Amino acid sequence: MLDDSTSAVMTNGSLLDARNLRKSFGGVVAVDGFSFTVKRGQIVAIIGPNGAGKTTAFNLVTGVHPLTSGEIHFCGQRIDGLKPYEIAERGISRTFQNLQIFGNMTVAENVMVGRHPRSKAGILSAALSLPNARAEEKRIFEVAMQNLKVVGLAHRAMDAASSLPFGSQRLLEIARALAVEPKVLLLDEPAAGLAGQETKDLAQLIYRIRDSGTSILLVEHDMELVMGVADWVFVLDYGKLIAAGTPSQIQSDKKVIAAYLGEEMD
Amino acid sequence: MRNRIWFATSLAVVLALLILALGGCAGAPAPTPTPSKPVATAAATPAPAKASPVASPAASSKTEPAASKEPYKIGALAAVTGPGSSLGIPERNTYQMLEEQVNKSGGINGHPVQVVIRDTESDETKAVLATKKLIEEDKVLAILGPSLSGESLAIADTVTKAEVPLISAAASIMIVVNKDGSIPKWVFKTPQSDALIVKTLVDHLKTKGYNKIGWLSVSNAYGDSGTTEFQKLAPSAGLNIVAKETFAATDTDMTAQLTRVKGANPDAIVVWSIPPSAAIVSKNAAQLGIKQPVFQSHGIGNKAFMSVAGPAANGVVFPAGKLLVADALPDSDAQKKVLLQYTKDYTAKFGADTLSTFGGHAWDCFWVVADALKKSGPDRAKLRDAIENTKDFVGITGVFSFSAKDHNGLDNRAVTMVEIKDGKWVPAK
Amino acid sequence: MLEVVGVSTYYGQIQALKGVSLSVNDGEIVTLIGANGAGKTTLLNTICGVLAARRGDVVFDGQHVTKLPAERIVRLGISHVPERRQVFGEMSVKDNLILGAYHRYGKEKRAVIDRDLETIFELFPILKQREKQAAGTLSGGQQQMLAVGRGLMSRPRLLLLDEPSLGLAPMLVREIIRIVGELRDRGTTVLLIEQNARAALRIADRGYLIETGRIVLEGTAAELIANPIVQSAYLGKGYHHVS
Amino acid sequence: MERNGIGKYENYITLGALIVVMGSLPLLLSNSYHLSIMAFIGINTMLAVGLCLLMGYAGQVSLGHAAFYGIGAYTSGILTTTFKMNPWLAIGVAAVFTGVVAYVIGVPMFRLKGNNLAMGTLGFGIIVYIIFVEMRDWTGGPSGLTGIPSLSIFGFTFDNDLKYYYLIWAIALLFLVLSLNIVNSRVGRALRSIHGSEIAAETLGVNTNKYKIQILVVAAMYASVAGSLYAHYLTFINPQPFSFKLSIEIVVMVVIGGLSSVWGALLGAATTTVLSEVLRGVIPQFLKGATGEYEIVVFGIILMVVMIFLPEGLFSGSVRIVKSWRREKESKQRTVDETAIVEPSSVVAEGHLAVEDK
Amino acid sequence: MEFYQQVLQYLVTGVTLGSIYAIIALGFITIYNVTGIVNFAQGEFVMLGALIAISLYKNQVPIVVAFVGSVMVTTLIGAALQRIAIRPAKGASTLTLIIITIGASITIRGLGLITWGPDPYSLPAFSGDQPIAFGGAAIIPQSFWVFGATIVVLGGLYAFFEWTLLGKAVRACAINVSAARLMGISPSSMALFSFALSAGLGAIGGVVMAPMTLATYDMGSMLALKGFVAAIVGGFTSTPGAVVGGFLIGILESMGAGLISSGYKDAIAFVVLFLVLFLKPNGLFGGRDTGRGGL
Repeated sequence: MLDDSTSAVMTNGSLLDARNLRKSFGGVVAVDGFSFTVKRGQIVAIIGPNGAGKTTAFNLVTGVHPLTSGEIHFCGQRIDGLKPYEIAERGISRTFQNLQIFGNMTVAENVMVGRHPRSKAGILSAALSLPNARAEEKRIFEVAMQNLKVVGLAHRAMDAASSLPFGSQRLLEIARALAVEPKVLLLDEPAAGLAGQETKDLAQLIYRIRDSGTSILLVEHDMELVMGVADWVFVLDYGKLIAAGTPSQIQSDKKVIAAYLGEEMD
Repeated sequence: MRNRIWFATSLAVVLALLILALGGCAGAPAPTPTPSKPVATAAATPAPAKASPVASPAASSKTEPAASKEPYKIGALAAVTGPGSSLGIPERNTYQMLEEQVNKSGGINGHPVQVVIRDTESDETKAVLATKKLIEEDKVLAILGPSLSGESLAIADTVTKAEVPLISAAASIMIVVNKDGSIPKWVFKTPQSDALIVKTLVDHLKTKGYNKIGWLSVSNAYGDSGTTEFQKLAPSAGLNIVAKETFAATDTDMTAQLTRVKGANPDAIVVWSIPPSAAIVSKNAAQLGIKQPVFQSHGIGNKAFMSVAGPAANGVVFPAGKLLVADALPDSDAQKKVLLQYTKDYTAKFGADTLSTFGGHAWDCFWVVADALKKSGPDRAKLRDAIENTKDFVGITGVFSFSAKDHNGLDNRAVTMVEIKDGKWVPAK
Repeated sequence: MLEVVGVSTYYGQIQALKGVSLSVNDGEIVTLIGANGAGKTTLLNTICGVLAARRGDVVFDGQHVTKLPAERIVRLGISHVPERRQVFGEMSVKDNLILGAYHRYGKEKRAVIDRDLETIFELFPILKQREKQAAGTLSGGQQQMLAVGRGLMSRPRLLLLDEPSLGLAPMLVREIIRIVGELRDRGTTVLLIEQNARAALRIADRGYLIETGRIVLEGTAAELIANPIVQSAYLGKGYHHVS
Repeated sequence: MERNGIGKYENYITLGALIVVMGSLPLLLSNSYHLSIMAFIGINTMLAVGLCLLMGYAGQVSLGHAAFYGIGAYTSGILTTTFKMNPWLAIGVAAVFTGVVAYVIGVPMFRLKGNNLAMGTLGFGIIVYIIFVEMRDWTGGPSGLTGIPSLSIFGFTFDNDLKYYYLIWAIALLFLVLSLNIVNSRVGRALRSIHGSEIAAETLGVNTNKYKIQILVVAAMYASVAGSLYAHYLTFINPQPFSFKLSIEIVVMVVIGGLSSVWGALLGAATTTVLSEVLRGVIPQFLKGATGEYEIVVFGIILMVVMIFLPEGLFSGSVRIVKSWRREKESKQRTVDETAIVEPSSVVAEGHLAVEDK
Repeated sequence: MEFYQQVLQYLVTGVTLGSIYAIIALGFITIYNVTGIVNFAQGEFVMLGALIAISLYKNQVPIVVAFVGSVMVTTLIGAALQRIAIRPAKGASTLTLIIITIGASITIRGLGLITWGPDPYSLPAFSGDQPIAFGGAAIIPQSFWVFGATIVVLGGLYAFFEWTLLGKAVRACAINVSAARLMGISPSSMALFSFALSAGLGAIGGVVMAPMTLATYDMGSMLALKGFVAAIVGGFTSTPGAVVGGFLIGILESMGAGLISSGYKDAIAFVVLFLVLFLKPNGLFGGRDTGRGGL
């Protein structure tokens, strides 16, 4: 699935191209005319204070919420209006800020769910446990284990997912999303709640994922991580884009500092 | 891995224990089996199905000190709970009362009688299980009841295969006449069939000159059977059904149906149901200012109808057995003595306003069997033959004369028209 | 006044607080700062009894309140203004305030409570104007004021404030912070959580920096605001050269 | 690999043990009363296993499951009496027909969620019941449908309880196996993911609506076969057994057994069926002359007590108890504190974070 | 009888029926809002209300006293149910709690059968049986009592929730439990109170309907079913919604029975309700998270 993307990528090289995203809930505008692009091989971050609309933007891209207006293009095709599972099938997968681990499954099974769009055994062949379904099941398991190895959780594969510590659950979500073989992986605050060393490992993991050919869109509060890994940063405040640029450009942007640390009071 | 196997086996053991618990509880008098000795408990379960219909000496209890001989065990099914409970409870009461009476007076041929009563919960599946329990574990000679037509039809196959006589206390004619017109060998019933009752009603309506009939029935087997019979008989009597409505047994207001019936402008209204819905219809009719006479079915044959319908009950006419108007019967009536005696016994034991025709059906079921047992002795096949040969048996519902062609054994003398007047049942004019 | 000793709190198996200790003295504003997910809210929830500490002790005015449920702790004089305001959106502004004094009815004179209500309205005149309006229809800033007002209605001796400036426009942040200062001047002790560290430290007497469930720094407000670690905790290392 | 700590091996072992137990049980229980209790447990198991897939795995409530049971029973009954169809063929036709009905109502129904879905399914059950009552020409109305033939194959007639016992349990165990296969497959994971987090499932490429409908169809077909067997076993049906009351009873079976496992459905079906029969035998021994009224009171109390003390159901409840007991034993052997192993190095994100961060 | 008169009669009947359903629906949402439990024993509260009042009345207690006494006793039973059966089930899922209420309903119904037997009972109408003509339709005085009771209950609930501190506390608990706790409101007490209130509401409904609909030990199941549906149609959280839902079902049922087919009346009502749900998936008044909870 990764190979055919090359041809589909538009001339400007952008894989994911969101234009003028707007989303209002009732009267509240959560995302207001936000445009951004993710190019192949890039790590892009969206930052902003709490409530700035970052997660909403993720929900729009993944089809969890319908757009109020705007367009989303992916590999040259419009994907806004598609169902979340259709978007996942096209190659966008994500993690969640508040973890959405399937607590009723083992660690391995969680990742195996991620293989869903890349496998096809139906309910009948499953019920009858037909040879092709069993063979596929075996492959699904193998790929899942590989993905678990990538995040370093292979040793916990058979444990109940709910028994994992919090940080590992974050990694599990990443492994699960990777199992989809996404062209773009959306990480929603992957470092929230991670300890120092874990965050460093996470940065390494993000690089590895990028190097394997998956672009990354990141929402994160941990600035050290963002500034360290991101190629490009978009800053949202009150649903609006207030700045965009390389990490160093962003770090010296007065507007950004004000948005974060609060304005100088005098 | 060992733990897993251990777990799986323990699960299987638990399952097996559950099943054995069932066997133990059901079969042995001990309330609960000893879990540690499941096999022993299972062994205590009575012998397999093909046992002789004669009550086996080993299995029977020794609880009747009064009589010297082995008790005759008779099974009884009643819808004590569930929607049929207004039928099942007076039936259950009657069985309990009769068992006591008979045993006090020396039993049948010197044998005490034991009536094993099981609740069917007004549920067909439960009725089948209860029937099998009566046959297999209690080894009853015959089964009385159940209360409802559906239950009776559901267990018909079971009693036929097991060759146990069944005397149903339910109304539907389908219980004793198969689809192809043949008569089920082992199944009898005591309540008047709807055909009989409807015939009496139709005749009455015709005599009174009511031609246009508004018909309301409850949408269950009782109402349905009445409707079918009425539709069959009405045309030949020149009656015209101008409106036909149904309601659910649990409905709390029938004004809409009555309004439609009223709109059709009938000469008389017939309601085929049991209380409380039957009473609600009468009340609603009064409230809507419906002037036409309201006829009801024999389903309202207990005081509950009168007490809840209040003034609206006044003037309601319905076909029923003679039990309700026993007082007013001429002394020449063959049933009068029996009816008065039952009324006296039942109300003395269970209270003044508790009498109902359903208990009467149970009385008939019990005595038809008891009577036949006197002749046949404890043998299911002989008992069946004796029941089929019962002639001119004076019961509560009527005078029974069974035959190979008629397993209900009643004729239209068993039905009379009753009117409710000032809280009393009187023969209708 | 408040003494938190070695408190550890878990969500299921996940440990959110790892032996946190802090203290708040009478009449102080103490602020707790730290990045998202560091455990600030968990700590407040543990103090006020919404969460139960698995280890450690919370002592308020010499009384151990560790095991008490939230509804009992309020009665002792700790009032918690929770994050995201959590006003009762379908109820009127006034009803929200009245509920703030829920446990006082029956114990105190009606007039006293009514007077407190007037005091709140003096403090937040906008709430007086919107008295009958449903709380959910207020703007974010007004809701925040309502939440604070509601918290004050229980006449707390210690007020726990969880991110009162969250999602508010800068002008409103200033207003809220000003009010917190005013509260202290009126004699209420405050434990404040703020993302807006500069604003918080400006009015606070002392502060604690919390990181991944542990207190990593404590000091007076002035000390903290000058400490580069505080900045890096928010915007990442290599950031502190910008001022 | 099942979520409640009992895995594939346990499944196979339990299944094997069950087959042996069920196969040899008639040696102990040759009495036809016991056999027919077992037969009804088998029928209830088919109902409960189907509903368990829908409720426990896909997390979708149904308060109208009795309707599918009834559709199966009536389709079989009508085809074999009115149209004289071969009963086996009729069972198949009924199952397919019920599946189609389930599909047709599933498509709009699963647009509803939570209580609305509960009401939708409840309404469906009631409408189907009304159809059984009102379409008298087909169904015989409330009086019911008599003369449904017993099953027979190659001259071998299922004419006694023992034969039905084996037939019903063969099919019930088949359904159990099929269900276990589904549960431990790609499709089963998809279903469980819906229950775990519908939103996460969708973003991982699971067409949640499709699977909800598929599993409804499977559950409906199970129920249909159960209904057909019921009809041919009793040779008589009327609308009464297919009412709202049964729908609730099936839900009770599933919950009391434990929602989280197919085995729980079996256990729940067995427990509720056996319990009401056992009470029938036991109660009169404590209360002379007591009949039905007291039985249902005690049944209700037992139901409450079980749910209060084993809120996750008999199956998961006992698994938990066994496990904690085992863990206790192990921890006595090892001095290592278990919490040390799972000592998390992280902190949970604060408070209750909505997916929406607006 | 003219057609429009018939329709008017159906409407009158529908409103009366709807009033009954509405009171029961109010009982449902009272518990649901606070605890998230769909209380399947709600119908049994109605039964207890009616039958206890009847028993008192039969023992020469004046009807007003019987009414009040019955409501009080039923309220206590509701509270006892919460304390005995719901509160001990700590940490149980909502579904488990719902099954407990099913067990409670079976138990209470069985006790009802033991106490009162299977026969129906009646109360005399509060103000006579003489129907009042209304544009060709007949209205019985008890209808006004039922309708009036619904309005009074609705008004009473409104006043209670709007104007009393306890009412506000209950609402606060329904809106946001954890914030309510921070106000010093104990969710457990509120749950107890909601069961008691709900039982009381059911009892009021039971007593006022008894003269019309009669009372039997098993009257609860059907009424609970209709009341449950009414509550859902109204959004399951909204007080006026429950009342409107009740009226809607009552009128649909009566119109369906009168104008189309009495056998299919419930089916007709359900089909219309489906359409309502598909068009307004949150119910008529369901603003807040109807999808949550119970089932």
